[in-house]
Order: sequence, then C-alpha cells, then structure tokens
Amino acid sequence: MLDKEGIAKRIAKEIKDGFYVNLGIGIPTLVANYIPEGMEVVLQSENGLLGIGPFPFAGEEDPDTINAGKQTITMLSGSAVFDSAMSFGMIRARKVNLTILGAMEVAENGDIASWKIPGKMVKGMGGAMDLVASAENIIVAMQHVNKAGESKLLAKCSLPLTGINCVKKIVTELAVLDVLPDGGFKLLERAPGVSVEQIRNSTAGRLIVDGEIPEMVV
Amino acid sequence: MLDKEGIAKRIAKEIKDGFYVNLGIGIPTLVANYIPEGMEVVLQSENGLLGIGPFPFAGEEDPDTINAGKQTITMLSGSAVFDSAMSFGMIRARKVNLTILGAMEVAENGDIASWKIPGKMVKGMGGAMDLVASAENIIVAMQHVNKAGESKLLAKCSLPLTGINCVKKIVTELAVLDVLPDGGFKLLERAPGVSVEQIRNSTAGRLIVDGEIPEMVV
Amino acid sequence: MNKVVSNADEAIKDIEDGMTLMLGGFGLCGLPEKCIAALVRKNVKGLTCISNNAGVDDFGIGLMLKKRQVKKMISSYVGENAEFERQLLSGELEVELIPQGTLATRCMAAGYGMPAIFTPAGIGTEVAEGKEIRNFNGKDYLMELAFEADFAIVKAWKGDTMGNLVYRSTARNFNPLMAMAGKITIAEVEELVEPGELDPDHIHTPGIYVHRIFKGFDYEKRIEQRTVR
Amino acid sequence: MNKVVSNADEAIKDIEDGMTLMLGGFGLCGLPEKCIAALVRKNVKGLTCISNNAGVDDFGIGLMLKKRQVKKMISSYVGENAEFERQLLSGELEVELIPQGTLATRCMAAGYGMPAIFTPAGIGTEVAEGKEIRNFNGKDYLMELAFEADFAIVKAWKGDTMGNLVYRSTARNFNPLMAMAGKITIAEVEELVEPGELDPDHIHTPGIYVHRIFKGFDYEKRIEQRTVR
Repeated sequence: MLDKEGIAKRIAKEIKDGFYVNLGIGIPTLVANYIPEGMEVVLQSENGLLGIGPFPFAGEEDPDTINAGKQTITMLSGSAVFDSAMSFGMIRARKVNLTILGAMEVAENGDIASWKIPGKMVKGMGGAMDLVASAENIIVAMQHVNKAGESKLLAKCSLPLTGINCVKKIVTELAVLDVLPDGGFKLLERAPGVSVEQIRNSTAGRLIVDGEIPEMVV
Repeated sequence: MLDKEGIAKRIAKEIKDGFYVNLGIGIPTLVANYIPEGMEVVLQSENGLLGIGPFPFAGEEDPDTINAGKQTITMLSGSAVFDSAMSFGMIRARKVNLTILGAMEVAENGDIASWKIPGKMVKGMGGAMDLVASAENIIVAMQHVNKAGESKLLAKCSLPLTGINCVKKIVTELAVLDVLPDGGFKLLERAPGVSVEQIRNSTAGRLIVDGEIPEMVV
Repeated sequence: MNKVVSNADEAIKDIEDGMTLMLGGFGLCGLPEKCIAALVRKNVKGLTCISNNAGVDDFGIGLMLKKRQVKKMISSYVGENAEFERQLLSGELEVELIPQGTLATRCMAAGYGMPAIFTPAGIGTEVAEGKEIRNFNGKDYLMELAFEADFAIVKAWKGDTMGNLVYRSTARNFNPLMAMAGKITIAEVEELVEPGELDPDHIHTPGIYVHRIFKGFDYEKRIEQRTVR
Repeated sequence: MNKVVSNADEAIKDIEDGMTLMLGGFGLCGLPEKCIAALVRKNVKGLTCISNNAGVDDFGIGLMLKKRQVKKMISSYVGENAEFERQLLSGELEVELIPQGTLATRCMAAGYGMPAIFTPAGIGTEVAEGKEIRNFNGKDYLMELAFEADFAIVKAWKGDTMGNLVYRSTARNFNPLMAMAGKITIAEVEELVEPGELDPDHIHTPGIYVHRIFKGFDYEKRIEQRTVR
C-alpha cells in the first residue's frame, strides 16, 4: 500500500522530458518533488505562471508569488508570468501536456467528480472543470476508498460532475489503472504488498484484470 | 473651398479633451497636426499603439515603430504598445472615443464604401471594417465629388460596402454634414466662399437644408 | 488625461447599492485592498461581486461579506471562508460558481468587445444547465456570455497618471482582464509615476481601459498559505 | 526543453508543399525575414499564407509570390505590391480578404483554444456572405472560426532557449497572436539569451507556445514608408 508520497512518486514516472505539466492541489503538488534528475519539466500554475520553483526559504516569502493552491512559491530561470485568461487559453489549446489532479469519485467511463457535496461542501471547481474538459492526458491521484471505506472508483459518479469521459489514468494507494475508451478500469499495477483481490474488493466499478498484474516499482 | 489641410483643421474641432482617437490613412492623418494646444488627446494606431508621436527627425527612423499607414513615427511619454488583438479589442469594446477615416462613397443612411473597386482595385479593408462596425462616433473625411466630378454622397452606395448605418458626420472640401438617424445628409456648415447651391449640385443623396447655413470658421 | 484621484474613498464615491463590481486578485494575492476597505467604510449594500475568490473571514471580500454588503458572488473557488459558507448554506447569499477559465475569459470578452465565447469547461455538468451547447470539430462547447460590470476594481504594482498599469509576478492574475471589462475601471497602485516612466513595451494594461487611479499606502498584502522549504 | 535550432533552413525543413502557414508582421515591420528567405530557398509550393499583408514586390512575402510559391493569401490589406495585384486580377492567386481585427482575433482564438469568436466587423458587407449572424443585445455579430495553421512563423526581438519571447515596439503586432496559434511555432530572434535573462513579468509569449527558436543575423528591417518631420 502506498502513502501519499508513494502515489506522488509513482505518478512522477508518467512525466516525460520536455513536458509542461499542471499539478492540482493536494497529492499532485507532491509530484514536483519526484521528477527525475536531469529531466526538464515545466510546471504550470493556472493563476498565471509557467515555471513553478520550490517553496521559498523562511523569511523570503513573496506575497505576490503564489501557486494555484495559494501557497508561497519561487520562480525559476525561464519562468514566465501571464494573466489568467492566457493561462486557461494554453490549457484549452492543449499546450499543457499532462494534468494531474485529485478527485472525490471517478467513474468507469472516465467521468470525474471533485468539487461539491450537495448540502455539505461547496468550495467551487476553481480551474478543475477547464482542465478536465481540455487536457489530452489526465491522471487522477486519489485514495481508492473514502474514509467510510467506500470505493471511489464507481460504475457511475454519485456527486455532481466536474467533467465527463476525461480521466485516462488513476493512481491510488492500491493500484495503477487505465480508464479504457470503451469504459472500465483496467488494472495495470498493484501497489507493493497489495493483492488483486484487495483491489477488486475496493473497486465498485467494472475492474478489468488481464493476466498477471505486476507489482509496481516505486 | 477647403484644401486637405483645411478639412483636417475643421475635423480637429470635433475632438474633445481626453479623447482617444483613431485616425485613418490620408487626410485623417493630417488631423493630428491641428489638435488644439493644451488639449490632451491620445492617438491609437490599430497595429498596436496608444500615443502616436510626431514623425521622427531624419536619421532617427526606427523600423520597429510605425503607424497603421506603415509610416515611421515616434512614441510619446505615456505611450503603450500591445498586440493587434488587444488593439481591435479596445476598438470593439468602444474604448476609442472617435474614429476619423476616409471613404470612396457615403450613403444617406450612413453606409460607407472604401475598400474595393470591383475588377480594378483590391487593396483590402485593413482595419476599416472593424472600426466602422464598432465605433460610436465616426467622422468621414473625403472629397465631395470624385475626379470625374460625380458626387460621393449618394442615396445608395454603388461600391462594395465597408459598413452599414455607421457614419455620423462628414467633412468635405465644401461642407460639414450630419448623417441623420432616419437618413439624409443634414447640411451644417458651408466651406468659406461655397454656396448652398454648389453643395446641393454636388450631393446626389438627399440633402437637408434647414434655415440659414453658416459659413464654417476654420 | 490626468486620471488621478486622491484616495480609495474618492475613487469609489459613486458606487451605489445594487451595482455589479469586478474585483481583481487570486486568493489574497493582487487584491485591491484599499478599495475594499473603502467599500466597507461606505457600507454600500446589495452588491453583485465578480471575483475569483471570496477572501478569508477577516480580509479581502470576506470583510464585505461580514457586513452583509454582498447580495451575490460570482466566483470559481470560495473555500477558506467560514462566514461565506454559513451565508451560502443559510441562503442569505446568492452564489454562482463558474469555472476559473470561464470567469477569466468572460472578463476578457467584455474588454475585447466580444459578446460571447465558447469553452468546453462544464460540458456534461450542472454548469451547462440552461446554456447553449455547440459542437465544433466533433467537440462540444458551452456558449458563455461576456460579463457586464458597473465598476472594475484592480490592483497593480505601478501605474502612471494616464492609467497605464504594470503588475508584479502572479499578482497579475485576473487584474488586467477585469481592468479591461468595467464600464468604469479603478486602479489602485503601489507606485504612481509620471507618463514616460513605464517602458511602453512592458505595460500590461494600456491607460485607455483605466478611468481612475490612486496610490495606496501601507499595503498589508497578507499571505493566505505561507509555505516554506 | 532546449528548443534551439541552428538557423532558418533547419527551422523550416519539414514545411511541405500545400501547407498552411501563419507569418507575423505588419507591413514589413516585425517580419520573420530569415524564415521567408529560407522558404524561398527551399522553394516549397502551393502554400496558404495567413498574414496581415503580402509584403512588397521585392521583400517579405512578395519574394514568395514572385516565385509562385503561394496558392492562397488570407490577409486584410494587400496594397503596395504590383506582382500581387497582377496574380490576383489574373486569377493565378486565390485571395481571401478579411478585416484586420477579425484576422488578429481568429489567431488569438486558435491560441486560446476557442473554436470561434463573434465580431461585428463585416456585418452588411460581402465579408458576411455565407457566415452565421447572431444578435446579442440588439447588435449583429458574425461568427468567425479560429484559424488552423500547420506552422506559425514569428519574429521577436529577444528570446530565450526555452522559447520565451519579447517583442520590441510596434514590431509586436500579429507576432504574439500567431505564435500561440501554430501547430508548430518557429520564432526567429535578434538576440538569443539563456533562461533567466528575460524578466518573467515582461515576457510577451510564454515558451510553451514556441517549438523552435534561432538567432537570425544581419536583419535588414526594411522601412516601407520612411516618413520624417
């Protein structure tokens, strides 16, 4: 079973040299720490920045320089600032190669729910609806089951949707799965020490297990 | 009768302090020379500049700094450069207070033709169609009659249109006229030494003469 | 062409009950904090506020929410604000949540004189309800209308007396978009300079879009999520 | 992330007959003259060129017209070019004339992932023929589609190896719009610098839009209408 850092580490392997990547709030933000040495990757922040640098040293925080999670950050050599319309312009125009974000639920047809629990929580969708509607390549980083032990990989989402038919890959504490174009969660890798049976028990949507499933190397 | 400089001088009187003004190629460009002292006016160039300055001194021409007529110009204190999409953005959003441009024909309903003579001349419309479709306040600077002696103020344009129902005022070598909302050229002023009769003979469209017509003060 | 007013109170003096305002900033970054303080002082009510976020309990638009000055919020993300959530769940506050890119682009559309734009954001979700859907090249898009706002209130780093503005770092965010979109645009700046002191090639908002400008003093620039290595 | 190619010939090596190109510049100002020279050398044919103007007889796109490399021009203004006018009137050259703001905005739409925009330019004229007209708030607008171009070729003043670009003065014009709009974007620059040398707040085209960049030598930067006091 993976912890949050483990999920981030595994997702980092999906990043290719030269990619422009948008990292959502939460686990996706951690992915930045595991980009392989020597690989040149530019991180996009949808408030209007390409080239997110590390968090600042204490005392060097700049209130004018934040990421989409409102955290203080730094810039890098080659960073570029722009307004939020251009930021979503480049997202819609598919210039961003990979989007990694969290979710409350994912359905076997690639639908995603992440922004609202009716009557309970209404934080808003922020940039998530724009990202999932536009990105060619979306990876969801999430827990396989919620705190009540219920699967978050469903036949159909129960919460209000963020986007439809868009999620391509999911990395959880238990597994790596592809969402097939025709529907269904295709199991690709098991987390260390996790059995296919455990994954099956934690997946409410249609799980497709084809042959031997390797344990992931993190 | 006015010469080109006279037409430009008369039009300059229509400019108010604090106006942002777009000047077309030809006579309109000359208007810049007659803006009253002490009046603050910003000239827009649709290639992407606010704050057109005077032509440069010989030897100081900058190939990167031109107006919409491709002439070398200078900038002023407070000038701002932007791309052509923003330039037409501010035109469409009616941030430009006054547009002054030339025409081949104007009709009594405010239609204007200025960009094409079928089979003979096809230079293109440049920014003229955007300007006339968006500007709240359009003054046309033109000759009352063409070289063949035919009126250019018509009941209906014969050439391909640049825009419809848009011209508000016309200044020619003979007269100042308003285009009325319900149609018709309302004579406001005569050029020095020009009679109402002369203007009537040179106007093919419906001319409205109401009472005594003053001679213009240039 | 001198657009300078003396302070925030003078800048907002004709903002009246029931008007629609755009307020720049992303979270608390690049927030027009002087004008917000003046709006709280003036106690103008029944406002519709278009702003990406709603501030926190005791800063930004949160201060206006606390005084019940806001009738309706149009935002993309409104977490981090307990009073907001209370008013929303109790029905005291009307809230329209829209995708962040849609919000940004509807501002830009207003400033560019484009009555509507097309975006795929929200297709298949409740955001699409009641909106026109249109297919281009096999992909569905929502038609979203340009915003209309009586006033846009933005914060820039530097500005000149003709209204030309320059923003600093990610404090740019929605500010240049909203600056273009107001019927009247008010800019508050940290440094007010004479025309000619800003490089024409580096101006983010040309002065034609700005109607009033003033220098704000002693910016707090509060940090929402102080995060260090 | 190093996008540097050695010269114009390498930058355009995979541009093929029949492709659609966007070419930056307004008149001869801000023209990608090195890439145009390379296209003439390569003698690629049957091109569709989207460019505000068509150059003059012996400079800019005029050089490509002379060699009959252009099948179709999409422009807003094509005066000052006798060979162009001859090919047009004889029917050798296909020409689509569109309003300048429409041209600029259709480029921007492509770069912003917006399939179409609305503009009043051309309503009631032959430009509107065959296009959808739509009324918003009592005013008619044409729906105009985003451009699609195989390559966008732009000229900037400075660029870094990651593709970030800065333009100088009115040589900016269409360049940043087209830079966003190409499937592949080539930038030629007067000065090529290392990442970090350009101020992040002053970058006009973020590198994400640029695929290839090179330094051009000995720019001619011809002046079309030299005018002095």
